[in-house]
Amino acid sequence: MSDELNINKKKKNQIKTKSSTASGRGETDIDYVRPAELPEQDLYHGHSFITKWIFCQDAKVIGIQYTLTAVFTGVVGLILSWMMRMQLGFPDLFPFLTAETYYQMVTMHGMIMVVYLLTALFLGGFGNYLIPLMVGARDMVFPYANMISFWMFFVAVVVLMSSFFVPGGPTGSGWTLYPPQAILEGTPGSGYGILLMLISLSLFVIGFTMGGLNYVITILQARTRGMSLMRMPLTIWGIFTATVLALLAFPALLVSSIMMTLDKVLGTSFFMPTIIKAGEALSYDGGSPILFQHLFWFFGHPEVYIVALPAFGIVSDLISVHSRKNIFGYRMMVWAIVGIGALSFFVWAHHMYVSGMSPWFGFFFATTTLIIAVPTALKVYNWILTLWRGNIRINTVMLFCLGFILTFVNGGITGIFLGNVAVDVPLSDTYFVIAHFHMVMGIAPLMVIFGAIYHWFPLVTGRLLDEKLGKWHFWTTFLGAYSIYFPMHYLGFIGVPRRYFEMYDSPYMTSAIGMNEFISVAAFIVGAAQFIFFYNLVKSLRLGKPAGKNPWQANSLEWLTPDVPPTHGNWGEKLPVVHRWAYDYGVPGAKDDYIPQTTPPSEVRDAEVEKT
Amino acid sequence: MTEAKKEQTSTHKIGIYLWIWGLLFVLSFFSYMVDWYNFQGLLRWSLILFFMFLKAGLIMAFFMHLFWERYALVNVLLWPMTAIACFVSLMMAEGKYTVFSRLFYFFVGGA
Amino acid sequence: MSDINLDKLPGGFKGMSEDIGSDQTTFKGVNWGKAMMWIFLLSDTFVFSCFLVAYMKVRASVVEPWPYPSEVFALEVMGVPVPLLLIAIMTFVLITSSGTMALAVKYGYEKNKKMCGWFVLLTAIGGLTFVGMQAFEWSKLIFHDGVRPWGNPFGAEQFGAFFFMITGFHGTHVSIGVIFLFIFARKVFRGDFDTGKRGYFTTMKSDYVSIEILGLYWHFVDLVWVFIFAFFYLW
Amino acid sequence: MFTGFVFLAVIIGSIIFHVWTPWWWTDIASNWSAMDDTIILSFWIGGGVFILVCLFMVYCIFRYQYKEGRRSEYKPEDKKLEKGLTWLTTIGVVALLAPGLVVWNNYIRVPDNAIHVEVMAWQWGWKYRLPGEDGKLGTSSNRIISDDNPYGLNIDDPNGKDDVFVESNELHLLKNRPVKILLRSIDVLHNFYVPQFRSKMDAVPGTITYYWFEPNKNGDYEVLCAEYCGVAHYAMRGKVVVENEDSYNKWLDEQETFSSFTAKNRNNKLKEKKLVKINNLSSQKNSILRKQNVR
Ligand code: HEA
Ligand code: HEA
Ligand code: CUA
Ligand SMILES: [Cu+2]
Repeated sequence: MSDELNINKKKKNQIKTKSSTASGRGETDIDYVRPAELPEQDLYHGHSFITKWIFCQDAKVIGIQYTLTAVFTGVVGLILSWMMRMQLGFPDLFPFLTAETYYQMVTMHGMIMVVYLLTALFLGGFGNYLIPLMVGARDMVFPYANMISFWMFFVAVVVLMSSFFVPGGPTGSGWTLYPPQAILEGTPGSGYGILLMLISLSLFVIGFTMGGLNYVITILQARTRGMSLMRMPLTIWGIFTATVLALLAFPALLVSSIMMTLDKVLGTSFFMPTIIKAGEALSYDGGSPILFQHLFWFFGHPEVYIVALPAFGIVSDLISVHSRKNIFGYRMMVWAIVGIGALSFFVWAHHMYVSGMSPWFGFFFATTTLIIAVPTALKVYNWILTLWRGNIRINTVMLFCLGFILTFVNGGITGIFLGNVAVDVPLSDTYFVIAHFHMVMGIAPLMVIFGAIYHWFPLVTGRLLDEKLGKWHFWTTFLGAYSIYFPMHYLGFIGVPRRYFEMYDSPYMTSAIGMNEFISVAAFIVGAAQFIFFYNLVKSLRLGKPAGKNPWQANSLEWLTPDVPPTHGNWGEKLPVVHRWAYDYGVPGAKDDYIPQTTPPSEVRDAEVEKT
Repeated sequence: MTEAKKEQTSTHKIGIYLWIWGLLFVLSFFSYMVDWYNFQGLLRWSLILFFMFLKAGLIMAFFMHLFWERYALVNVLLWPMTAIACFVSLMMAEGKYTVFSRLFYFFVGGA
Repeated sequence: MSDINLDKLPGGFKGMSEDIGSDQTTFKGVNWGKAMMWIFLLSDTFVFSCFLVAYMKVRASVVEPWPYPSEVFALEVMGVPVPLLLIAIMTFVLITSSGTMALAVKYGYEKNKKMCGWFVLLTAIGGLTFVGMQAFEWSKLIFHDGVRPWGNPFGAEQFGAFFFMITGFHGTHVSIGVIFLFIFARKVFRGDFDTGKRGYFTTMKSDYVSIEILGLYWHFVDLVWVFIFAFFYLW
Repeated sequence: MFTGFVFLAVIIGSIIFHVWTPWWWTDIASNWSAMDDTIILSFWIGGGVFILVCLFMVYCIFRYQYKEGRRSEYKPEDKKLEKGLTWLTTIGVVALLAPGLVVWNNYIRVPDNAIHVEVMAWQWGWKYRLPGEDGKLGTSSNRIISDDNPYGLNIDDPNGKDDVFVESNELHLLKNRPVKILLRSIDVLHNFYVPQFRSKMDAVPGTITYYWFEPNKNGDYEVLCAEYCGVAHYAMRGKVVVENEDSYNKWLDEQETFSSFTAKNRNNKLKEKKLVKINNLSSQKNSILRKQNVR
């Protein structure tokens, strides 16, 4: 991957021969990078405290702002899940947990975790921090819009949280917000709660669009010299594709929010057919509840990949760095990410097999859904093939990666169960689904987030996190979470429906009381274990081992800034020039077992790099 | 982004804009005529869609300069439309299915 | 902006694969702001598509009769109802403004301050006319015909709801466009784009590319109207 | 080392849990054993892949742990291996999908001899309507539901006259006779789900949805609502009794039909009040049907 990007390059096979004999070529030619197409970026340097830290236009600061806000919502979501588990494991023990509050907690838990924690953290947090650094830009291309983006998100979070304090409380309609139920009495929070939720989501979408345009354009149009798309770290590919998905999928959410708001406020009948409430017909007529479901899942399914793809990308990089081996089948990985992204727009109705939509759709959507398994499977294979014949450092980061692989494969395969339309019929809307998506979305990407934080914390703060605490954190989280969700599948087999406040006395459901208690206890432990992590963060911030430059001996650009942690503008005097992909680990003939992306071929003459 | 050297973005003769402009008027007029003459059925739909796509194509290609843009941009913009096409066609099927079951099981005033 | 000479790059699909394989920029010779506007419009296309898809789905599934748009939107001219007359005029106005915008962009390329400014201003006025006629149409529907979002005298309830929502959303786009057109007309006449004055909020330097970017947005608004016209008024 | 062992333990533990689990599906009481079979098939294929992938990972952890000075292999790509794996996965996917689609095809095609049963869901409970002698259900409308006409039936529809009302949450079904469940809701989404029958479908207000099954084991079964429908969703239970002909007929005889119901309520001036409106409506319906064909 160290060929020159000569503008006049002709045929592919020619390049191959050229680069494999790189050592034999003239100096100037080897290190050739073409001239800069872009002038230096204009940066806005803040001068006061406010412009430096609050309304800051530096993507790195914005990334941290996003991360902190998202983690705050995550903690709220975690506490809500604790309360849910209290009720499910030990009903009657907590009289303040009524059915109303329970459903409000389920809803807020789901929405917060999916949208306000994972989406914001991966794209807003990691995206902002890493994109400019990894592609070699000084900042995002529109720093001002980027700053607005965060504040929109912040307002969205404030609006969301404020719904806890309005009369009627937050909405309890389930995170899928299905009408008619979501806006009718009989559902908690059907007054202000649902409105605030819809407003908050709309704000989120608008704010995200501003950020998302930044991420996309920065990646497409502001890469540094030598940084071709096929040399970008997979992290960037994952975030990029996810952002594109978000830009195209969020519109459906925005539109359905607007329409539902109108149904609620103006009494239009988009989603509302004739409804009899308390013996009286409401004024609605002729609307289509299933339309909402289509719109929601046209957003919702891409959404789950929006949280999965960045995780795929990041974990690829982490695995590669910590097993000191190039990522296996980079090209295939890129195509798989893009392919999964594209396909995800054609599978949405697999959430609706038993929704009463046209039954013929089942064939189409089952087929498209299972097709997604193929590119996803390739990614899994390539992760483990990267470990194979590697030189694996079993540190906290790697542990989280391994935990990710195991839980993701497990959850993905249960996804295949559900995608196969006939199998979904008995399992849909049971705890099997809950188990599926917690495995694949609740744990797997969280594992990546934790791994990524252990990995990049030294970059952000200049200090390493404590390994010992990290290992404790990993083992409790991984084993605990696995023992929450693995048994949960079997609840679904029994037939326990999801969103049940209480199991009552159905014989086959009461047989699971013991399991529910066990799950709850495990959930408390896992939740508590996160405080080890928070303690670790706070402690290491001040007392952690100084990391120095590039503590992991990584290749990608973010570690190669002149200052660590990087300062505003990232690159000091001159933008870096990239000569190779980010995965030249263990290259035969090279002195070190890693060759940073900026190293020109002339400096590693004897390395037998292959073009990939 | 500052010192823009605009020389390479070749400008186009004014004639082409005027042509397209005129064509758009004519096409709009035609699609208006579809309604005026009250064509029905398949003919109506093919005409409406034909004029619609033609107009949209002209605006995108010439007014928005897509015709002169490089394929990288053009393809990035057009491929996502397949998702929309899929969505539209499936929703039409769904709408038909709904109306069928409504008429079959309900009587009007119901639904 | 760039040192590369676009004419020397291969075109077509070959050029595409080379652009995508190249470093620095994927869209060669495309300004950041312009690339952003394109991607934004792509996203906005999905917004409008979702509105229209929802409309089609609901319209295809209501059993109440759907009001007949060419009659609902007819105007009386000397006692004779002419179907869709106002809509036809609105369409022509919007296309006209699109044409003037195209010319404004052309003169923007040529850094012809005066012509560019005038055409931007003309476009703004065209847009304003459109919004005005839309306001007239709305008030006619509301006050004269008694159409409401939650019901109407002609048939299916959703008629009014979708009408107000979709044209309202489109009208909002037009109005935003008009505001920006006026702002940019002022900027052009003031010579911001010749001197590279820095923007108030973003502190970025002004450039004639902005006119092109604004043009993209304006043409998009016109484009959406083509679809609304076909699906809402002609169906 | 330690890491490898723990991961190994997790894999083995999962298998053991699966094999010895006391929590498993309820005994099936309908014809959908094919669904169970596809689940089992999915377990074999999916479980196999899970075990293989994870075991390979554990192997790598053991075999390639960090050693100072060792170099990892440098091999960016192996086209052949990747191609092979792609094909293998594709085969696996097809093996899962094909039977699934066949079962689904059966699921959406209702046999001709199925009894039609309308399940009417409301917040929060169930009611049922059976066709009378004629085997046909009359058309209905939620708009005209009232105390006089609890199912909102079309009085002019002759098919509806002999419809049987079951105004309780208990439904009786004949053993070994397919039933087509027609789901109707008067307010929000619900889902008529009996775990032992394996099948389910949402009830959607504003339309009628359906599914079918053939109960094949006598007994009492609990109906669960499997689509979130508001605060009392979890308490929205019902009961299905599957029984033989004799007891079924006995139960059927105890139920009221639409005409007997209206007769009982004659003094409620149902006829006069509603008939007018309904006549208007049905003529409208014809015109719409015509219009639909035209445009
Ligand atoms: C990160 C999030 C995420 C991810 C990645 C996935 C991945 C997948 N999901 Fe999941 N899903 C959710 C989040 C996610 N899901 C959520 C949140 C819900 C519920 C929403 C709600 O209702 O509230 C849900 C619900 C859900 C349903 C609806 C269930 C129902 O409500 O009835 C279905 C049905 O098709 C489904 C399918 C799939 C499939 C086929 C995949 C595939 O992409 C998985 C592919 C991966 C693999 C297959 C594993 C690796 C492959 C191999 C090791 C190769 C070998 C495999 C074979 C040969 C089979 N999911
Ligand atoms: C990413 C998404 C995510 C995550 C992480 C979780 C985490 C958890 N979830 Fe949840 N859950 C959902 C998404 C998620 N959930 C969704 C979408 C629903 C559906 C809602 C609906 O039906 O409408 C749902 C529903 C749901 C139910 C079903 C309720 C019902 O149907 O009645 C249950 C029941 O046990 C449950 C439990 C838990 C538990 C015990 C945890 C956790 O306690 C697991 C352990 C916790 C962790 C592993 C760490 C948590 C992370 C943080 C605190 C942030 C950390 C900070 C940094 C990253 C720096 N969840
Ligand atoms: Cu009815 Cu849930
Ligand atoms: Cu999905």
